[in-house]
Amino acid sequence: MNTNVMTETAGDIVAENKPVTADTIAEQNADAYETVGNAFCDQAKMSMRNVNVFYDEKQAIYDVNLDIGTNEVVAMIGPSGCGKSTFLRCLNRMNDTIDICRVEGQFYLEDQDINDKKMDVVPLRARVGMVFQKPNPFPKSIYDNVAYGPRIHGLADRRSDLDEIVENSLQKAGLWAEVKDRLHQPGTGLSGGQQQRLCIARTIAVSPEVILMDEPCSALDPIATAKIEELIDELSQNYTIAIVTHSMQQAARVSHRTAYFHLGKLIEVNETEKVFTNPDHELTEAYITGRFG
Amino acid sequence: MNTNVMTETAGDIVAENKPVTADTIAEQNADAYETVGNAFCDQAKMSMRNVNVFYDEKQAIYDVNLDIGTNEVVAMIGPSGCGKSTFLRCLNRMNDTIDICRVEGQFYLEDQDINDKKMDVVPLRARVGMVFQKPNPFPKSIYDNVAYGPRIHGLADRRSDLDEIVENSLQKAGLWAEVKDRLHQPGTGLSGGQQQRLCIARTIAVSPEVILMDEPCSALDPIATAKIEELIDELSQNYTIAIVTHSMQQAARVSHRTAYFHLGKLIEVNETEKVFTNPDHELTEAYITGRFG
Amino acid sequence: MDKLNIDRHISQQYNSALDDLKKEFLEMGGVVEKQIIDAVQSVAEADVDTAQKVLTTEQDVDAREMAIDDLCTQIIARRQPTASDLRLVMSVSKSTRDLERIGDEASKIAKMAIAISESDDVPHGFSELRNLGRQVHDVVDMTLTAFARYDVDLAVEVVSKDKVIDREYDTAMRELITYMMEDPRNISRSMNVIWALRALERIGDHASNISEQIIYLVKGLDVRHQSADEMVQQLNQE
Amino acid sequence: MDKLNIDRHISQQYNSALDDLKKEFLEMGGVVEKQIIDAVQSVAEADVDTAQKVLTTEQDVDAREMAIDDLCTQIIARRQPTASDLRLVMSVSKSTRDLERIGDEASKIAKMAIAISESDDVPHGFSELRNLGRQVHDVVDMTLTAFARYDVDLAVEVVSKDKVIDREYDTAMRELITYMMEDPRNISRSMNVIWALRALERIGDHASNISEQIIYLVKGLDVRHQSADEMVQQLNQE
Amino acid sequence: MSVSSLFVLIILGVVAAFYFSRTRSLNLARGLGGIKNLHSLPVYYGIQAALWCALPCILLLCVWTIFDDAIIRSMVVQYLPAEQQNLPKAEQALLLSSIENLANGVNLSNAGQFQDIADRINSLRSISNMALTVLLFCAIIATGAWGWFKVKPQYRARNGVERVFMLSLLGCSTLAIFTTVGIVFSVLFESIRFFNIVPVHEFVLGTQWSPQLSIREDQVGSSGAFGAVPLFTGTLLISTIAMIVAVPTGLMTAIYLSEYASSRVRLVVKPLLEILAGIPTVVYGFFAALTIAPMIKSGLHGLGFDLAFLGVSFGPLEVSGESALAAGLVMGVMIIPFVSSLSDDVINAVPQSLRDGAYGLGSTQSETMKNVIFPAALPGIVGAILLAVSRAIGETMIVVMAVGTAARLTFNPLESVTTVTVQMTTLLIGDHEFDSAKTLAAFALGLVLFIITLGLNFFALRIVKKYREQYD
Amino acid sequence: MTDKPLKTIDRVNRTLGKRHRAEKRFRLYGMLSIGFGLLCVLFLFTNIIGKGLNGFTYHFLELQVELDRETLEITDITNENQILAANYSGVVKRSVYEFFEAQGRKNKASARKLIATEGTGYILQGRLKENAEDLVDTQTTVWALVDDKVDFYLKRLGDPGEPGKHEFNEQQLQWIHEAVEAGKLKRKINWAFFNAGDSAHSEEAGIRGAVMGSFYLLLVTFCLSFPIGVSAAIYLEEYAPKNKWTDLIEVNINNLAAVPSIIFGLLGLAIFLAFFGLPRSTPLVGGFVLSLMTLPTIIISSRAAIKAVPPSIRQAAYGLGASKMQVTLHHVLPLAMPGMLTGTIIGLAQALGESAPLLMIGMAAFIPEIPAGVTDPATALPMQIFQWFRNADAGFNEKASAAILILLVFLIIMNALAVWARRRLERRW
Ligand SMILES: Nc1ncnc2c1ncn2[C@@H]1O[C@H](COP(=O)(O)OP(=O)(O)OP(=O)(O)O)[C@@H](O)[C@H]1O
Ligand SMILES: Nc1ncnc2c1ncn2[C@@H]1O[C@H](COP(=O)(O)OP(=O)(O)OP(=O)(O)O)[C@@H](O)[C@H]1O
Ligand SMILES: [Mg+2]
Ligand SMILES: [Mg+2]
Ligand SMILES: O=P([O-])([O-])[O-]
Repeated sequence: MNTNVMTETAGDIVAENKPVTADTIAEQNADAYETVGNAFCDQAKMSMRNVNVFYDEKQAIYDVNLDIGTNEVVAMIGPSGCGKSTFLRCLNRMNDTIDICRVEGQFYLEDQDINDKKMDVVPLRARVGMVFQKPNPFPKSIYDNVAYGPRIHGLADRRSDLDEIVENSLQKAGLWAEVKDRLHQPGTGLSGGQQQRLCIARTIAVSPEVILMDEPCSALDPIATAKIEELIDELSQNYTIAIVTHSMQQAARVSHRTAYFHLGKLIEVNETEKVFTNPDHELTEAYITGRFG
Repeated sequence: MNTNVMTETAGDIVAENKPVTADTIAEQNADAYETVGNAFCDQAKMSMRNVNVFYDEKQAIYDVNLDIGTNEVVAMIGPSGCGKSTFLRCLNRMNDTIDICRVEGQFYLEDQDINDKKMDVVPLRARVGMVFQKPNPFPKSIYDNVAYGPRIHGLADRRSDLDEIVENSLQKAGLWAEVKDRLHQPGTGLSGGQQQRLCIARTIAVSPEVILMDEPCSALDPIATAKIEELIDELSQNYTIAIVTHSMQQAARVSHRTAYFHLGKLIEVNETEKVFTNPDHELTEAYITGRFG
Repeated sequence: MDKLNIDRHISQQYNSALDDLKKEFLEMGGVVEKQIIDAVQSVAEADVDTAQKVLTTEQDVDAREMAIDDLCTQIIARRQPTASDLRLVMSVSKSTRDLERIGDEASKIAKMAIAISESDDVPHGFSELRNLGRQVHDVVDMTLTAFARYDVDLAVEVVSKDKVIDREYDTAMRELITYMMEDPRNISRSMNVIWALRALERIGDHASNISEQIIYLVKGLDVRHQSADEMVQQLNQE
Repeated sequence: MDKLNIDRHISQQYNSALDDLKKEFLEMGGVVEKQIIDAVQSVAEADVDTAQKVLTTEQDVDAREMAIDDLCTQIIARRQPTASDLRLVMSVSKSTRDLERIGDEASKIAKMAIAISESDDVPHGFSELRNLGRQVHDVVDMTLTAFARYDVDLAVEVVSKDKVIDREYDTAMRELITYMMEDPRNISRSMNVIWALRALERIGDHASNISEQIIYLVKGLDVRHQSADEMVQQLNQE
Repeated sequence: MSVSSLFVLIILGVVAAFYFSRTRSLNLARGLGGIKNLHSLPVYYGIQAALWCALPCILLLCVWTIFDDAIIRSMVVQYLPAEQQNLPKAEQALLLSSIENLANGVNLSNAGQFQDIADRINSLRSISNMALTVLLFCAIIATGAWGWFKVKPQYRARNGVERVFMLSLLGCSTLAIFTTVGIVFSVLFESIRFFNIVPVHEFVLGTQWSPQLSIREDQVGSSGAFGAVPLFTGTLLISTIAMIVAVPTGLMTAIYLSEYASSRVRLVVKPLLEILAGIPTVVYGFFAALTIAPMIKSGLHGLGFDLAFLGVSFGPLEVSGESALAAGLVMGVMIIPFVSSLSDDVINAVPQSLRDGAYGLGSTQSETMKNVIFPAALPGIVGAILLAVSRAIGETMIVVMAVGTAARLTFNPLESVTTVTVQMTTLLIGDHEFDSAKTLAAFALGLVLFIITLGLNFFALRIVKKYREQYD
Repeated sequence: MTDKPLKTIDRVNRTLGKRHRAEKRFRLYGMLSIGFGLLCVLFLFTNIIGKGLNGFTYHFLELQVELDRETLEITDITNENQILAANYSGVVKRSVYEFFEAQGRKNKASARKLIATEGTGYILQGRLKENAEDLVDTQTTVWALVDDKVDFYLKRLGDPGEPGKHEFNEQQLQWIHEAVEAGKLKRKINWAFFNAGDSAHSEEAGIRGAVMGSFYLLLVTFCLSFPIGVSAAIYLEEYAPKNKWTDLIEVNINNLAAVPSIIFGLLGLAIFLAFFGLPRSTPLVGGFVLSLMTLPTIIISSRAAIKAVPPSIRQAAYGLGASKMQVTLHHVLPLAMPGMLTGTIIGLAQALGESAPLLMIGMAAFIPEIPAGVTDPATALPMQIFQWFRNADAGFNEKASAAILILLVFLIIMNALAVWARRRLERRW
């Protein structure tokens, strides 16, 4: 329902005076379209080409092409239900866990097509880690939370190696100082913001190359959010990050490039400064200035 | 834990170079303090005096004094756990449902002290309605959701009166156009934003004088949020509104006055413009500019 | 037609805040424009009353400037504007300063008018002054129209017209200097005319500045410190 | 000590963005200050090279102005600043225009220096020029210091000093006009000195504007269009 | 070796395979610079090898032990004297088992003359055992070694282990289907045979139930009436009484506990009531028969007497010692916690936000309950009640103990009735001919009962689903 | 609207009294219901305990018994067969006659009837089996079991109507009361009840066989149903694709949970006994049947427990690159374990009290031996209760009550176990 309303206004903006009906929208959807701005990179860490995603019969993503550069933070924004999460979850095959979800297209992580059916998702997910909307520490100690990934992937042969990995990861997640005296207390006893940083530490512990984040701050208060954003900024020194967020302000704050999705289409990708001061596409403009609906 | 961190920095800001320890904070807490700015109104709809709230032994609100003017929107902001919700829930005695909660102080709704033990909460809550964080429509039809309040309170003598109340309330909540053709479909089938507007319509239907809102947009996406904010603005023509929000931007957008809570104390109340351009208290400034933690 | 869709926000309050901002700005523009007309007229007709009126209006203009700036700050604090909204706020915040300066310059002219009126005879350069005054007023008018309509072409035209004004100012200046050299007794009076001319020239510059802001507002391009040709070129590239 | 706690945000990026903004602004101030010194020197010593240098620097200043404005817009778009942060951004955004104008005026002086240097003899009013130049430079320097330190008292002092400069300018002007009337052949050369003096006076005004912004930044009070006394009074009220 | 020691042998082999393969993978890892360079963690290589070893060996052991007796049997048949070889199959089997008993050292049926064959069986058995032992030994070593050799850095051990894991889980989950199939098959054939003797319509519509005790097969059907209607009315009567007791009490209890009672009260009362659900039905039956039924009897006698005394023209009420009322009441009490616990869960599952919503509008607690929570919880409650009903219908022991076997077509709760389950037990208990109509009738009753409860549960699930679709 | 429109709050106040009264009524109904439920519990328990405690005690008569060879008919003390077959009732009878100083056939018969001579004989037999050499030809004291009628009578002495009194003649009554007054006839705990198997005589019947039977039953049931149930639950929750097949399984399980237990008895009868030919009355078959019966309970509760594991935990593990099996074994299972265990224990408790299906597979047979393994014929506690209940002998009814107490103790222990397991495993993070 909401979507309908949005579509209407979106239509309004595109073809200003012409009243837009459901039909024309459907037409639009069927049409090929072109992403404006600058969806490609020279030094792409991940490249997605001609991505189409279906839930059963329903298409959720239409022909998306996007590169994510090395050590870049790409934010994905767009109205609710536009397919941001779906797209993000393609990047480490988390959509495999949804039976009815069918993913088409090429996803290159460096040179490897990860959407290959023969691809083993276990090592893939060790390379492309994910942080979720709600902080979800395992009901184990802080130490075990961080050590879990290295353990299942056999990253540490000795206990001391593991200790080191844990410490390093917590350091990088900016949590070490706060938890070093209580590593063996439960991770669920931390505050929301700390839990989310713990989840990030857990992800870092398997040394991923790319970190995906699906609305990582939506369950947090402003202060915890600010800390996570700060952390994302620090992480972007070493990791490639793709972040989905509902908060345009957050996208503006943390990302280098911003991708705007609309009804499953990638409408615009541009440098964040550009998107938030002078976007190329009317839909992007309408969304970020609050003119939808 | 988070609170500790915040407290530290907050302390820093108050007494700039002096290192602040937990002790001095505790001292501060014990001290009497004064709310800066402008906590009182000429035309107060509700007046709270010397409010102290305890959860068992733990004090959650310290000696708060505040007026809410007629047809005014007062926003309450502050770090997580500072007692915003607790305070708000005192205003229609929703804290009665929590066994361990003990509320002291005077709460005047016009001339009546609503914290009186003899006060009947049923008519009180008809006068002071509440909208919650997560949209919580009853599992009934849209019509029945809105008609529920009028029915239990016997506000409509005839079916046609009820119809009128329902239509009016939905109109005022800006939902009529979207639902008028499906009044008898379940309210739970609406989108999140529509559900929240339905909840507002449900509250309006009993013609309350004051509407309390506890983070009414935190479960919604930006577009739905914008609509609710717009609605709050329209409602403020006829209703007195107190809104708790985590989003400083939201407080800035919707409210006439903003109250800043910190560790159970009401630090500052001021015109919203003033709070967001030139607050009087350092803590307020630190919070709204993101300098905590 | 409102290309920037200022009235299309979900929030009516936001719409009306931006709308107010624009209206206030244009109103201030109107006041300032009137000041120019009055000032030029007061000089031309040695009309002390009109000049006095211009001087009193000055305070109104100052107050308006402060009000608009306050409005801009509030919109930024309360609405976190982005993209075109942000550009609108920023360019209004910049342009309001120009309008205020235009008002100042008009006051200066009015002051000259009072000074000149104290002597009896008509100094040289009055015709140039009147001529330039008309042109400058045109330019300011065009600027305000361009702003009201978000009309980039008109804004570019303002910038090129300002060059013409500058040239005319130079000519007038040279003539006046020649005249002063011819008749040194008149120097002090001529100086007044010079200051008035100078003020008119500055008004043209300010109008040009505002036009640059209009281009920024509509196109998102910062075209300051460029010639009109460069500007047109850059706009065409888009 | 940084009263505004610009470096206390949770976000390091935000800290550094605001810090950059301030640094860029002060740097630009430094460049402009140098321009003033050079310009005054070039006039005093008829030093064409220095004057030329001032003119070339002009482009740098323009670029800096645009860069700072861009930074302001970006901070607003990305960080949604409030309270002191917002005031910082807004006042920098306003003041950068003043700095740029100061640069412009300096260039004007430099142009005069070139024009004057083409004739051989030293026109009247040089000493006044040099004197005023020194004072104006002092004022600009004070302004930048006040900004760097968020020093309201210093800013108020700037405003009152500007009144002194205005008086001195008036005196110098009257003298020059007298001189022109005495020796009409020199009018055209004297006019150059007049423009230079005028430019110095404007620089003082701009410095005063910046100081007003500093007061706004630190205290949140809009003290524009007020006399220094009124200002002090209002500040004391707080 | 005995089967159990062979089994121990296999386990030892499996453990060894696990250990050595894991060690091998660890050694490989050391060579490659860390475990992370192996495809799977060492433990998976171990498990993979262990599975490789365990599955074939256990299969071998099972197949061998299942078939060796049959094979030996077929081998010894040829040593029987000619006349025994020509015996009918059944008699031959009997003979063979007595010979086997002889071989086991038990001479029950004087099969002494076949001592040599028994010896032969014993020797064949020891040969078979030897062979099995040797074979298994080889198999353990071979499969273990095979598993060990398969340990390579790139070998996808984890994937293999996970496949086996998944398949075994799948196997377990299909057991439910086999059970249902088993139930249907176990009652269906017997029922068909019964319906061959007693026509279906007679069974379903007949109002006389008096299964004749029949000893011999040729008597079947000659007498006795198999009209099941009284059984079903009896069942219905008792279940109705039970539900009348249980549903209101259970529901109100659940409501009070979840909405009104303080947490301390709930902490005490809930487990106390749940005790009622945990008590075995024999206990209830005992209670019903020895306490409640006499109480009702004396109580109502007294009542009847009193009424007569007051001049009302009632005779003393005729109360049977085994009344449907006693069983129904006790069954109702038994079912109370069934209804209350399930409803309590459902009511508690209604999100607090709905309550807050209602209170926020100024509802009283009972209004909140009646108008908001109850409708929201209704599907769950209906489900709970239907489950309780099917429990009541299927309940056996209470009725067996407290209600007679007199099949009476009545709705008077003070009379003795009988139920389907009671009849099933009485028909089957004791050692009757497996083929008599009486026994078969029990299966037919079982089939009908199964169909009824199936229908009821299907209905319950449908209701729950339908409402859930509407409200979730 | 009426001529004078009412303010909202006035309208609210108009009906307020009525609403508050309705509230009070509603609350009252709730309290009544709970009261009724608690009353039932109280009644049931006092009743059962009151009746059951009697079953644990019995009346014994202190007898001096002369164990002479002749009466015992033992010639060779070292011959075990002779000791086993000795005439113990003879010596007991003689002692009884002596004790009551009974003379004459009629009196002797009356005296004899007061004592369970055979039962007492078994006690003597037990003693001699251990140490024949020292005891033979000596006098020994034995607490002889009285006849169950005597026990019945004595236990109900105070009751109105003096139940059981009519069984005795004057002489017998006199003897009994004399013995009681002399402190020779005493009520003592009947240890035999705990140690013996079933018997045709109520005074000798014990619960041991049924307890062991139930134990083996539960063992088999647990070993089968727990792993299978948990596996099935894991498959259905974690692995199963949503298709017709899994829908079928699901519907099946839900249905099986509500199929009357007696039908499972039919299944056992037809499949395990008739088709597979497994031995009747054994805990093995009983365990099979009860496993099938408890499986749905276990599967459903395990599934609920698995469902209660927040999906976010799974997502987190998947996101780190854990495989499905790792996610299941490392995260889901440990978190669901308390729920699964409680479900299992509750299911087992049900199985423990279950009787109808066992009836069908012949576990109601009279089995005096104590089972030594899962393939020995056995009975189970509820079956024993049922049988004793059906026995017309009043002594057996008392035993049934006692057995019920034992069963309840078992159940309470198991439920406590469930609570304990839950507390123990459920880590409150
Ligand atoms: N598991 C699913 N089954 C069916 N449809 C789905 C599923 N998940 C998402 N969709 C549909 O796919 C579309 C895109 O969903 P997605 O979750 O990617 O949106 P989103 O942009 O992340 O929205 P949000 O901001 O609300 O998280 C939506 O229309 C949604 O209804
Ligand atoms: N039911 C409760 N029992 C005990 N303590 C409570 C309870 N509810 C709140 N508190 C405590 O009271 C304090 C204030 O809580 P409150 O919920 O009012 O904070 P808040 O400002 O609304 O925070 P948030 O922004 O996270 O909603 C907190 O320290 C909290 O721990
Ligand atoms: Mg999403
Ligand atoms: Mg809260
Ligand atoms: O204020 P200015 O006219 O000098 O720009």
